Amino acid sequence: MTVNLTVKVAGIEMKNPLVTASGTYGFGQEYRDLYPPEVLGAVVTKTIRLRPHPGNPPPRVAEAPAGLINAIGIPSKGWDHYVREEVPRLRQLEVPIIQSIVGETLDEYVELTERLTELGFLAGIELNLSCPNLRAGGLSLGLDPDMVYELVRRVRAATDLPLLAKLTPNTADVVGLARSVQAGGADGIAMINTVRAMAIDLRTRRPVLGNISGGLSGPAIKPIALYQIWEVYEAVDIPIIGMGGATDYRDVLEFILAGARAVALGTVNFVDPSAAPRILRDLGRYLEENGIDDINDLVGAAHRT
Amino acid sequence: MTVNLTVKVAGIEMKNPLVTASGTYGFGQEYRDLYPPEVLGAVVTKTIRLRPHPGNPPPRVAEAPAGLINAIGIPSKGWDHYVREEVPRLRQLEVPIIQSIVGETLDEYVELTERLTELGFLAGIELNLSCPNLRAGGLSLGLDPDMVYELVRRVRAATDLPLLAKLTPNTADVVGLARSVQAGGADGIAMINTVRAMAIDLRTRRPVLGNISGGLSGPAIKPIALYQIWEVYEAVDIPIIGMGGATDYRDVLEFILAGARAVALGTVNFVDPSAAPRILRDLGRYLEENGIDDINDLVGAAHRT
Amino acid sequence: MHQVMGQVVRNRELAAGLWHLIVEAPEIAARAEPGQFAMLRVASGLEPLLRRPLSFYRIARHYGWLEFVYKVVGRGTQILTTRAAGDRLDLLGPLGRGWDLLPGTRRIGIVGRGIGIAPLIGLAEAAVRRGIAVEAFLSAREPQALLGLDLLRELGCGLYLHTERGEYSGRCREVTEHLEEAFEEEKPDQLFVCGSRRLGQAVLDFSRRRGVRSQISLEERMACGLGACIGCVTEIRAEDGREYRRVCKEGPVFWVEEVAMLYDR
Amino acid sequence: MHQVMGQVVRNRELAAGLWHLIVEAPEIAARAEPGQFAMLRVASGLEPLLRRPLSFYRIARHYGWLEFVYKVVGRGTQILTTRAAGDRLDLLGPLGRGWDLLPGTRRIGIVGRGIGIAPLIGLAEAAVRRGIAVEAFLSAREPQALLGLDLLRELGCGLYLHTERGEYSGRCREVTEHLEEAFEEEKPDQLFVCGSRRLGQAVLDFSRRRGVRSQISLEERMACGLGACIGCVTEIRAEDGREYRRVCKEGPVFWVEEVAMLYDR
Ligand SMILES: Cc1cc2nc3c(=O)[nH]c(=O)nc-3n(C[C@H](O)[C@H](O)[C@H](O)COP(=O)(O)OP(=O)(O)OC[C@H]3O[C@@H](n4cnc5c(N)ncnc54)[C@H](O)[C@@H]3O)c2cc1C
Ligand SMILES: Cc1cc2nc3c(=O)[nH]c(=O)nc-3n(C[C@H](O)[C@H](O)[C@H](O)COP(=O)(O)OP(=O)(O)OC[C@H]3O[C@@H](n4cnc5c(N)ncnc54)[C@H](O)[C@@H]3O)c2cc1C
Ligand SMILES: Cc1cc2nc3c(=O)[nH]c(=O)nc-3n(C[C@H](O)[C@H](O)[C@H](O)COP(=O)(O)O)c2cc1C
Ligand SMILES: Cc1cc2nc3c(=O)[nH]c(=O)nc-3n(C[C@H](O)[C@H](O)[C@H](O)COP(=O)(O)O)c2cc1C
Ligand code: FES
Ligand code: FES
Repeated sequence: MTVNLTVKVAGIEMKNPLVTASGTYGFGQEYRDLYPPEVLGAVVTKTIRLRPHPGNPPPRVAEAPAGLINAIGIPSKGWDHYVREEVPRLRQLEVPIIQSIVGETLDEYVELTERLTELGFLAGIELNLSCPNLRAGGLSLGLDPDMVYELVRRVRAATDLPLLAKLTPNTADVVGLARSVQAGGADGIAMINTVRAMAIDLRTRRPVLGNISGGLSGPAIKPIALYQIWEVYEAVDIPIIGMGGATDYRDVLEFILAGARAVALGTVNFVDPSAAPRILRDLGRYLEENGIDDINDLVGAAHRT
Repeated sequence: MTVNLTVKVAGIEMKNPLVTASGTYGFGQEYRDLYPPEVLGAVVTKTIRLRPHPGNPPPRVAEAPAGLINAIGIPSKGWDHYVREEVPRLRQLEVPIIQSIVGETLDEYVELTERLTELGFLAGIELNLSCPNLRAGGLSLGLDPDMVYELVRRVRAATDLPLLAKLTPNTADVVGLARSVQAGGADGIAMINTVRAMAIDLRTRRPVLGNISGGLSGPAIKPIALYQIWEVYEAVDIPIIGMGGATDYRDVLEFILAGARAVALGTVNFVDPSAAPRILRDLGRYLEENGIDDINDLVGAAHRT
Repeated sequence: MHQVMGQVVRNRELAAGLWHLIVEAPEIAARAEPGQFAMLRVASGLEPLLRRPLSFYRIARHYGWLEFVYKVVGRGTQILTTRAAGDRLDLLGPLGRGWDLLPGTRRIGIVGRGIGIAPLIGLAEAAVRRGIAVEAFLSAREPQALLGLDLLRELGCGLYLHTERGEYSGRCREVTEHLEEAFEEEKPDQLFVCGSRRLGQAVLDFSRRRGVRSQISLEERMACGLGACIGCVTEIRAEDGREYRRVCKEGPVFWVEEVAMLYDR
Repeated sequence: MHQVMGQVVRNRELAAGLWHLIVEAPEIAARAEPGQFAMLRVASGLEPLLRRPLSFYRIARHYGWLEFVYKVVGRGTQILTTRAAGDRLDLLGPLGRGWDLLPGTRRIGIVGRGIGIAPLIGLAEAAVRRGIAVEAFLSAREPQALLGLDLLRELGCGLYLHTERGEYSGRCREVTEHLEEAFEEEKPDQLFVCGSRRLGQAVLDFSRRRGVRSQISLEERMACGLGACIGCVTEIRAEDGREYRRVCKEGPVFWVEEVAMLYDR
């Protein structure tokens, strides 16, 4: 039996549903010694900014029970460096590239989108809406459904590329955000980003991270991710790239059953840098052994009794 | 050296900062074979309701990475059963008892509070504000700072007992909730409750829990709890009972350093039902070995450089 | 109820994926009754987090031993297979309510399938010790999975066996037929069942028809095992409608006619 | 860079809390250089989740062996002590940038404290193999913690030792004095330091004063170890102000004059 693993997410054809989670796979070069990025369904790169930014002071990472807390802070060497250093190597990759971006203002999101679209090689753009620095009133922009709608709408007008909106999970109303980005014209949703968290060092009696707080990722947040994906799947029609703690093919299938059309691997890349090909192999075997000839049949299947 | 472990939380004198997390310690009887409840600083009992309620259909619990997902649903046999069966045994305990309550309406909270106050034996009342069924507009009541303020204010008027408000963590603005309950007259804050989550069973391809979604507790949520406690400590003056995944004395100290004046043990009671006396012993030893003669000196110490 | 660090006396595979574990834990053994269970902590770290419930298979009180038979189904039981003689094992027990042998009972039937046979073996032993005659109706995938067979033979129990493969697969009959056959002339005083809902339903039907007081041992996902979390409930038919009861506290043994799910066909 | 399941050749305690681990991993050993490191997965489950970085202590290329010395400081290193000969160990390496022995270098000093001595030993071996003279300035709490001492003796290195307790505790002198004394007449071509910020500062001062090109190996908390997460940065003095560089990729070895924290007194 040949199993169909190809999926179409936000208009992007992927040869399988495994993609990378932004910020855990650099710009596609770091894991090349272990496996070619071409085995993946798509590569989602580290979020870039228009202007250089140093990121947060170290320590930037801390370990947690079944999890990782990071406060990297989206360092960026800015647009010129991106075009000069990363783009030529990204162009070499024979896999859909989705570039993640963040702006300090709405205009920056639009500007970056226009420039990226002009480069001509991207399969899609992912809007990182979890930037805590971009505020609308008292609220961080990514938390405000109206602002998020406005942002997506404006970016949408600036590009024909598939647009993914990456939502923050640190809200009581992720469904509201999802509806907003769909209304704004997003072609898909990426979720979940990291959950606000912190670690304290008993020895120093101080926060571990230079930034005090950070974002929790890894297996610890998987149940939270599954819940939010489940809810969003029920509320919108655009496809979801699910993530949050997947470490094996079972996790990937759970995300798919909950409603994800593709699944991003994040923290697991640090734990087992060969995770992607391993999971892919196991996934194929599972489908075969269970007589499922199209992975698309499983998308959201847990909603149907 | 004699170490001072006594703390005063919301006017309640506790001989040490270890208390139980509501819903994980029943009504103080279940662990008696292992240690007397009197070793604890206080006992927080399972949330009760005014009227009988069956709770959620099973399965009600699922395991998660370093965590537990529960969808118990606050079953209750109602007021009469409570007074007949639980109260006589609770009266026997020589330890401060804090009764947790939930209402279907604001009036029910007030009614329960009045009745509990009349019973005369309680050290305090904890308002469980995470009941997803009680809605104010589209929002669950516990998420709306204004409603929470109103609720606490009304309950405040109904009792002289110390009032603790137990906040939901499933919000972007836990600080807003904390400020509201302080303004409404709460004497202390209990946090965090469980984080919305779910589990999917790959075998059945269905949600594991009868209720579909539930709440995540245990070590997995510790970094989230520390973060929220840290933030709330900076924003309010009333004391915090911290909880969320503590399993050993180090965790307990981290909560205290983040700003908790007492720490509740929840899920760990299931993992190691003798956790309380073990942690208490380790805590005393740590303080001694580190020359700290009053645990109160550590409360919030991570905020001070 | 005690929480003790027991010492593993033996842990070995009986048949494919079926393990026999003996732990020395005198405090628990001294009070344990057939049908009760213990919560075992399989890992010392946080993964997996929760304890695992296992029924007592046999209780060797004079040795201070508890015996379990467990089926490897997931991570927890997998880790348990790595425990070797001499290792320490954190046990909580005895927990729950065991089987009730009623005063005056002289003849019983035990009805078990697969791993569900485990909690019935200690009962058979206790019954024979009291001079009660025991008929055993056991089924499993394969003959090796018929737990405690030799022991039941030694005890002189009547045996009605069925397996899907191998030795006892020929006479493929329903347990109901077996029950009818064995108790055609004289009904048993009590039946005890564990292993599947279908089996429970068969016993319920038989018991209602023939007026037998029967019990079933149930499983439900557990967090605490000691009644604190109200996580392990099953639906019970009570006077005033259905209500939830805790499998770990009011169970795992219930009277069959109480158990709501046996009525849901 | 390879990810391989190496086989533990030996894992034993050298001194209290200091362990020596040898792993057969020919693919990594073939390309490993002194000053580089590997990320070890200490548990197969999820606890602890992250790999642990350990520097190569020695690289025995012809055996295909990697040697590590690690100090038990927490959960991960504690678990590592339970690995025995024959066990499999998931290794990722070689990672990062190792020490640079510049062309023309004839005499070097290695300056290490405590576990920070570990990554200097492979360097000393490589240097001696190239005919470079090595002076070793080592300090530790106690004599047993002076790693690789016998080896350095065999290699004919000059030794300047200091311990807080025991044999070398008498002449309680700063490493600066040792450096001045040893290199009074002729400055070394390069110094290599690892083990504490204070030590790095001493080497920076000495190097600036005497015009020596010196390197330091840094530690920072790491998630990926291979440059993907940008989690392990340290501040570097670059042309246009300070900037962050990744310890796992641009380091762990840096030129001392670049390292911003050595200027923060
Ligand atoms: C009162 C009682 C007595 C039992 N006696 C025995 C026995 O004697 N022999 C035996 O082999 N098994 C017995 N079981 C079932 C046994 O507890 C499970 O097979 C075991 O917990 C599975 O753990 P795992 O980590 O291997 O599987 P996993 O699937 O990895 O477990 C995941 C989670 O689900 C729970 N779980 C999975 N299956 C069950 C189940 N059937 N019942 C309750 N919880 C479950 C686990 O506790 C765990 O929290 C009993 C269960 C109960 C409730
Ligand atoms: C490039 C590099 C090379 C190293 N080489 C050696 C060596 O050869 N021998 C040796 O004994 N140690 C070495 N270390 C330090 C070693 O990695 C830590 O001591 C070890 O990770 C602690 O793990 P743990 O679980 O025992 O401690 P825990 O305190 O439980 O670790 C908790 C977390 O903090 C991180 N962590 C704790 N201490 C450090 C540290 N000092 N540096 C980086 N991360 C840390 C751990 O990785 C883990 O994520 C090196 C570190 C780096 C960065
Ligand atoms: C070190 C690290 C850096 C990250 N950087 C980004 C980022 O730049 N942009 C972004 O959208 N998400 C970022 N994330 C979030 C991940 O893309 C992902 O949403 C999250 O980690 C949950 O998935 P996981 O549990 O599989 O890691 C980062 C996560 C980690 C751990
Ligand atoms: C099984 C279970 C039942 C709970 N029931 C209640 C409850 O009735 N009322 C309440 O306020 N919190 C309840 N909680 C939440 C706990 O009190 C606590 O806030 C949460 O579990 C986090 O702490 P922990 O990680 O230490 O368990 C329950 C938690 C669990 C695991
Ligand atoms: S498992 Fe907690 S009440 Fe039964
Ligand atoms: S540890 Fe990830 S970049 Fe260095």
